[in-house]
Amino acid sequence: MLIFEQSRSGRKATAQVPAEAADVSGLPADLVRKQKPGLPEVSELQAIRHYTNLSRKNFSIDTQFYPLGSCTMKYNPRGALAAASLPGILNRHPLAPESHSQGFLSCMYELQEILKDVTGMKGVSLTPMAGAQGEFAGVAMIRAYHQSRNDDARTEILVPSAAHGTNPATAVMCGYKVREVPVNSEGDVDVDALKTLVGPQTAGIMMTNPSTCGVFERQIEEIAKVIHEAGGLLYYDGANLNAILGKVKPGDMGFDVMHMNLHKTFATPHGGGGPGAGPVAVNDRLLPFLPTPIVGKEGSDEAATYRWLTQEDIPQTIGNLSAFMGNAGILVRAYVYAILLGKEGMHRVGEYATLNANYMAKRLEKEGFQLAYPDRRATHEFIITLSKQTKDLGVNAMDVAKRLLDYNQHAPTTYFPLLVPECHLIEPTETESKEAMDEYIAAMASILKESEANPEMVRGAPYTQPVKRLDDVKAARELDLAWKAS
Amino acid sequence: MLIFEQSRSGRKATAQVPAEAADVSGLPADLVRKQKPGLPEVSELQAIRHYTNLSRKNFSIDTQFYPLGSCTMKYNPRGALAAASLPGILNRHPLAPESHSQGFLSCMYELQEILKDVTGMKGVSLTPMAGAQGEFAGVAMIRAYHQSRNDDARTEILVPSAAHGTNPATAVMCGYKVREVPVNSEGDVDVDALKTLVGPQTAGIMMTNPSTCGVFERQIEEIAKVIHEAGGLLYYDGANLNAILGKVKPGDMGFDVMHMNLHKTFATPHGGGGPGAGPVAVNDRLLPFLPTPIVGKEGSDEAATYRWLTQEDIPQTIGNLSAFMGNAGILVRAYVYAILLGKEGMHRVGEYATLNANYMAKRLEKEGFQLAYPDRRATHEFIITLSKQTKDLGVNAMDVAKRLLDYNQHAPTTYFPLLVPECHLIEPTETESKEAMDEYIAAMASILKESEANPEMVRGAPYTQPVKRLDDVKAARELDLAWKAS
Amino acid sequence: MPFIPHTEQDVQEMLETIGVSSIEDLFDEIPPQLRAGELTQVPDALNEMDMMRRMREKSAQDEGALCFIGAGAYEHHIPAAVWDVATRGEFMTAYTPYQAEASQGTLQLIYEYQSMMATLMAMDVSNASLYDGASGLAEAVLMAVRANRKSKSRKILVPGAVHPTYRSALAAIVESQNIDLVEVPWNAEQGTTALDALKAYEGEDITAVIIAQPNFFGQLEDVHALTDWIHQQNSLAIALVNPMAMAVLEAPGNWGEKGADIAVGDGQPLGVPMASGGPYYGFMCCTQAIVRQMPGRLIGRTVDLDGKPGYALTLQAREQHIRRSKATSNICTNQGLAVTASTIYMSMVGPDGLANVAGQSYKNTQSLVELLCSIEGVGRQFSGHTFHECAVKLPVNAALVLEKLAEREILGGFDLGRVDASLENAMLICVTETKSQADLELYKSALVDVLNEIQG
Amino acid sequence: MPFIPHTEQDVQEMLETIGVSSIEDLFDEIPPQLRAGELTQVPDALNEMDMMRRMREKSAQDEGALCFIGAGAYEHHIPAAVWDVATRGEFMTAYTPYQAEASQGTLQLIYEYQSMMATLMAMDVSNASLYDGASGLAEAVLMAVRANRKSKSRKILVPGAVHPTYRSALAAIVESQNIDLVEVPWNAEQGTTALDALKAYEGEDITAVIIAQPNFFGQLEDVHALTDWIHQQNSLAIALVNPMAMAVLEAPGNWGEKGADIAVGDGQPLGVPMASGGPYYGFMCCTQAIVRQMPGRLIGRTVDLDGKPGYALTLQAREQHIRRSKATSNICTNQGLAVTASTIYMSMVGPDGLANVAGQSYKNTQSLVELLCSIEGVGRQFSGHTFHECAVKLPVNAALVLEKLAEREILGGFDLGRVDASLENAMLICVTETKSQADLELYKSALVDVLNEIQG
Repeated sequence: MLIFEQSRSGRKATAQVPAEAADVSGLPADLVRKQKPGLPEVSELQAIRHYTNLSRKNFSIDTQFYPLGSCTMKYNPRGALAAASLPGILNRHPLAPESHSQGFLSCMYELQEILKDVTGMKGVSLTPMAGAQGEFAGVAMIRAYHQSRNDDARTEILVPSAAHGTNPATAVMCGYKVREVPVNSEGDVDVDALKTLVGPQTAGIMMTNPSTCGVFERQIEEIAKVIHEAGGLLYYDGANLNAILGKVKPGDMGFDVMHMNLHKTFATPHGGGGPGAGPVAVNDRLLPFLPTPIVGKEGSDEAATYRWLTQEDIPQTIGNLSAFMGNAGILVRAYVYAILLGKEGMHRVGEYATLNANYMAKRLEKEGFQLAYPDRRATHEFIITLSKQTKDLGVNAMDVAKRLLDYNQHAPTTYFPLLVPECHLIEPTETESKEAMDEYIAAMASILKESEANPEMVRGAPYTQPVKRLDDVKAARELDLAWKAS
Repeated sequence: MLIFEQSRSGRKATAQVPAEAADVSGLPADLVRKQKPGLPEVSELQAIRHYTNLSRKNFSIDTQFYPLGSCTMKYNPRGALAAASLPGILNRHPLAPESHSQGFLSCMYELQEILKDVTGMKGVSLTPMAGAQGEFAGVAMIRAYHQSRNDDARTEILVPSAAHGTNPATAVMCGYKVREVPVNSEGDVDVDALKTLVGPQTAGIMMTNPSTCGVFERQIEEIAKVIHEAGGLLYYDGANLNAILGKVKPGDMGFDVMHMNLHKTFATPHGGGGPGAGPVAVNDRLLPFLPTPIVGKEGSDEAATYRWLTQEDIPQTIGNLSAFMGNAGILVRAYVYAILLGKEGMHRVGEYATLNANYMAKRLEKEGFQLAYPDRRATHEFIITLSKQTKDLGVNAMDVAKRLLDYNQHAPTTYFPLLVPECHLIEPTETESKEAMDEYIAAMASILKESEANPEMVRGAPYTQPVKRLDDVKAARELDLAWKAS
Repeated sequence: MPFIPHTEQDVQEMLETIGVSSIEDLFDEIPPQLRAGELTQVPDALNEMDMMRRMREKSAQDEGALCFIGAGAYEHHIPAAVWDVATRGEFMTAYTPYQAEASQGTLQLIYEYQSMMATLMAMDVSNASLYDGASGLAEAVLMAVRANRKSKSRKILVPGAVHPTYRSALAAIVESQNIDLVEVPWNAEQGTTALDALKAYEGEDITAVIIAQPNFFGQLEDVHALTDWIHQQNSLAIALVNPMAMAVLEAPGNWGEKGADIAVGDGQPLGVPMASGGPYYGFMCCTQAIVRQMPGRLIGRTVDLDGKPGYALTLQAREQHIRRSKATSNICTNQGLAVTASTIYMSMVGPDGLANVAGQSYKNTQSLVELLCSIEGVGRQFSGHTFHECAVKLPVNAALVLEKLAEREILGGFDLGRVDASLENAMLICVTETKSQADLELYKSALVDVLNEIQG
Repeated sequence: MPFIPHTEQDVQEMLETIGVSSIEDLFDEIPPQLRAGELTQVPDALNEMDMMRRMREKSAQDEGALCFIGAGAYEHHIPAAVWDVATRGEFMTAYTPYQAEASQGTLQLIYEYQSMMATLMAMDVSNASLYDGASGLAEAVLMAVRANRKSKSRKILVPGAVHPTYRSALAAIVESQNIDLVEVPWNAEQGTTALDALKAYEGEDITAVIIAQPNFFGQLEDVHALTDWIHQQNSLAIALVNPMAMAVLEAPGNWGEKGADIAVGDGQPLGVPMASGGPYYGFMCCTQAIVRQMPGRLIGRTVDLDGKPGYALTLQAREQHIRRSKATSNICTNQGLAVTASTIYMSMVGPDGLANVAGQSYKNTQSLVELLCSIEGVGRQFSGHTFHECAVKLPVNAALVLEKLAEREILGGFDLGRVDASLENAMLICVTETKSQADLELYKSALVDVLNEIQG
């Protein structure tokens, strides 16, 4: 039942806000609203009961194993929420004077330094509000760099065929043409093909490493050489940073610019699809172009003061991308996560994420599932392909994914990357226990048996959720995006 | 699965507390623990996931209608939790000096004044930690009163047969013999019988009004006269105060002493069975005996200071009943509730609680259920008896209660009061909407039909809960109160 | 090990299963020269207790002042229940609802959000949210360019009275899209976008025009006349509004004859804390006619196999993960949790509560302005009507006054000299329902003090 | 109307259904002279915003001092997750689990709590909790009287080194039960309960003896010798302990040859905030032999109709709602929510984390005592061993010193002169894991200042 269906005209059972209407007759009559909006009129209890019960219809990290590949669904420390909810942090106005902002600014400065260290980069701007905005900022900086050199011929961005969809979309938003680079059967970029695509028209390449194939791009140094020699720059999509956190720095691989997904690698909660944060890091070349604002430090450690760096400090900046400085509250959470982990903890992230993925890959292979890249090490994630089951049993990747829900396991990412047919992209993360993974594997083994015995049943899954499979075609054709009183 | 079953020796995936063990070799070896306790060793994520999922196996006010008679399950304002969680309130040490306690003490003083006003009494002590401890304090004061007058012959406490079980248990804890007073067919105390029971041996009577029969005891003034003339005192069990809040004051009815259940009438959350708070209020006669501590005020309103009143101020006090001053955090919540309601809101509680109960009673009667007291007004609660269904269909009060769970409705109180056979004691409270009650009534009507069509099915209910009906006999015979590693 | 549950025995068993002898072996495909050394800028780990102590100290540094700054972020009371419910694990730690059957909570909530935002804006539809108001404005401009097929110019009129960092974010984001952003000056007397200034463009091919209500100076624009003029030019009207104000002011869907085509803005005033600037969320509504050009996630109501109502992501074909380089935007998330909070907020306060919050904010602002204007040399910068922000003219430099007010723990407003040198003696103040009469009087007496100090 | 959802139309429909014309009519059975008039002490209603503002002001009055008081309430770090999960609506707003099938969450949690408390105390069983430590001690005494059938005397030996308000609460609660509470003096040199003092009662019929570990002065008792002596008297040993200390100190079940019979205390140190004294909870454990004499709720593990494990209230026949005047106690609730928090706390920190918290508290206390004792005229009041509290002897009146420390925002400890005039120059200090070395040094320098000021 929708909250609107519980609304009754004139119901006002709350104590939340002023009970008195104000006299607004001083405002011009034609600018004053005539008809009140159709917001629900419910009691506090009804609102709480409704949304509490709605929440119970979700899977989440706090309730289930959630091995959604490429999304890094790891534990979100509650301490980070507590810290971000402290009154001086929660209630600080974004335009409060620096005299009343030293606590916040110092956190942001320290986070910049931490992110520079783990990425091997020279400068960080925290402002992008999501990975995709970080990508935008990164490619915009590449563009600004070439423009600053009057190198106007560079009109193309290269993107491996396995890339996240945001990569080509971003390149287009920045005014580039996109050229796809093929990936070979081992999941590596086809370097020979790459060489034929590179030239004076190449502004850069957007890659992630490990790639979305769940393997480490072994020829990354060669690729960097090819691109750099052609005058292009390398963009690192930080979506998969969790795989190598503390183990390999993108700056050392030759990347010039990158973003990080703090809601992945730095464990800020995903919030049902956001907010996240997508800081960018750059090497020396791109420092002058970083988006504003950035936090600067003055004075010694003991008597440091912090201030905003803006357009005046960074005259070549690509500009600001939000009204203030981006998703500050998320940045605070990431800072807290970083100081809770510390140096040693940071090293362990990549190690145990990799251990978990390789363990699951090996176990699933033994249970009869086909790995997409059986001869490769898994990184923090890996791919199985259900082509055989689809062909032999008529049970495809989506059917298995839906059936997993009945086993109280969140489904992995399905049908991505596009180049592996009927695939599951599985990412356990380092915060899941062996037992949690074993349960998932047992569920998969059981579904395989079910698929052999009763494929029809598996195709009808799920059976235990609030709804059965939904009619997506109807959703798109008979577009119903807002409730209307009937 | 129990949290213990997820434990693995050596697992320590938390960032909560100091990671280092301290050197305790300075302590005498024989006083140091040899074997570490078998507490679970799990990760933060495992703990959160386990308890989050456990919570989802509960019904609660925030998720369901919960008309548990005599328990007053109304909306618990989240604002009260927020206020009680403010750092100065949450972290104040109970023995902090008065110089550092004026904020807290002023809240408690104001709460005392509010409770005096709504009860019509002359003094309040907030310290009892639950209704039953409030009852104890009240009867102990009655005893202290008689003792102070050297009136040693008073050895009996009268208790109506419909009373809450705590009443006789409390009287015994205070060293009294209990005599039951019969209740007539209209739910009123049998005053003639009462008169035959009263005498110089009578220390007092414990009653609630409205009674547990869900009706107002109409002869309360007569009863008070009878008891007082015999030299006894009247104790008011505040469990049903919600029925008359703002409408009738126990002090005006002739009661000398009473307790309140703040987790009922003042909407503090029940917490799965506590904590509550059970302040006591008294008239002039019993003021010298109030339990300590109490908050006193000195100086004018503008420049008031507050301080603890203790044994020195109240030399005849029955003493302290807890280490400090009882469930302070619950008292803060009750104070917040009172100031959110205000004067007018307080009046409305009894009115709308009564409206809701009478509405449900009438509707259920129309649906074919038998009211225990059909000729009486319901108060904030009312009773139906399923004797007929038990006899005719073999579906008893418990079966119907269990079946209600399948309709996502919490069951009412069953088999209480003891004098109505196969009964449901139903209390909707003022914070539930007409629609919520209508749903419950529809469920009851449907269960009645089911009972006629398929009594067997109803007897097997519930079917939709985490477990089916439990084996209580096995629980008591093969006592398993603690998990043991096998 | 914080957050990593592996026991020594677990690790051994897992390594055996994999068939390697150490975790290190799992990195054997990575060229050794790429392996990172010690991290030098990451501090040693703190436990939660020490972390909270550090954060409490940092928080305390920034606490305690009375805040009268608005300028795009607004202090409103947020009911305790809002974030208590929004931070339930099931909402906070879920991801984008790719598995609809296991995400009906988030999906239905967003459908309700879309419904609320549409009715609040009096528009047909809303998306599931964008990052924030500023980037949302840029998305609205890009959407207008896609939607207004009759226009070839890609020319957008942007009033100077639009929030300055919204304008600069817009410029940065559409930078490479060959869009012509033309600034329309504001009227120096009224602080609004004069229809006169727009008339200069009459007859030109203009793709869309932005109207801010209230505008950055808190002034009310003549939205009906502006909207009608825009439509006469076959141009699209993009409304940029404060959603809280829409509880009292006429909503974009009712502007002029036909209503605005796109409404956009920042949802922060609806239950989201100021939190140093984010996370907030950008909302976007539009008419049914152009819904398929809308960027961002959309949740649609549909039915399941049994015909039972359910909710799902829809029109995904517009999005980057399907359309890749041909997507309407590179956006791949909404601001789910902030939207969750706003939806609960709107449910709890309801239409009347929202009107009361907005109305009391208006009333308090007018009261403070009146109080301040009773001080010698202080007055309104602009004529015309304001809502809950107002530009106040001072006899001296505003930056200096604000600095001295801050020393007295009053964050007095936004220095308008930062936006336009001609306004260096003006500050933009904002008062919401959170301020008491005593607060307003405290402000006045502090300002009297400060002016005396400066003017000697 | 706050919290009341009725619209005018609802009310009319409901009145019609009932067949009355006004709500007032529903009160027609109440004698008119009993009807209440205006409430004079209840203030006008505040909305949540104004209420929170008032409460923030009240909270701020009491905030900010460094606290070194223990004496029955202990400041420990509580992981953020603990109360985030405990205050989920399903835990916080549920009632006593009378409907077991719809309360498995609370029931299983309490079963886990009972299991944890039993293992922490090294006892067979635990109940679901009592109100607090002090009233729990009284319940333990009443239970011992029921359980020790061989004893007729109803005589209980109560060491003077037991917490003073625990002793007075015990006296108040058992007042009418013909129980003979005999105070056993503490040894002035060691601050402990001397076996010598007990020997005076050797051979008498003693029902039970209380042993506090650590005792009120923070001193460690020789629990093994005491327990053995008690059992030699055919008396029951009631252990009164700080549960946090049991992570490091030997647990009651392992005291002496046979272990204590009942273990009781306050659970507050395990994840419950100090909150001005409550809500805390009393825990109680005992041996299997006397479980049926245990007061309070008990949760048992059983099976459902399908043989599936489940949890239910059990042994209810002991309780007031069934047995009425023959109940083991009038208690009808536990402190459910506080127990919920403690259970989550114990799960999160685990046995090693708990030992670290206890150990660091011990270490910090020893460090502070050492620092303070380096001041001229300051020393330990008692010899022997202490855990995380210690009586410190001052050269001047402790009450005065504490008052002056409080002026410096240090709550320096508990004035032992309030307990015994002979200790008027002594204060009881407590340091937990929450204090840093800098805090300890701050304390020392403040004390030096204060002593200089007083001694002039």
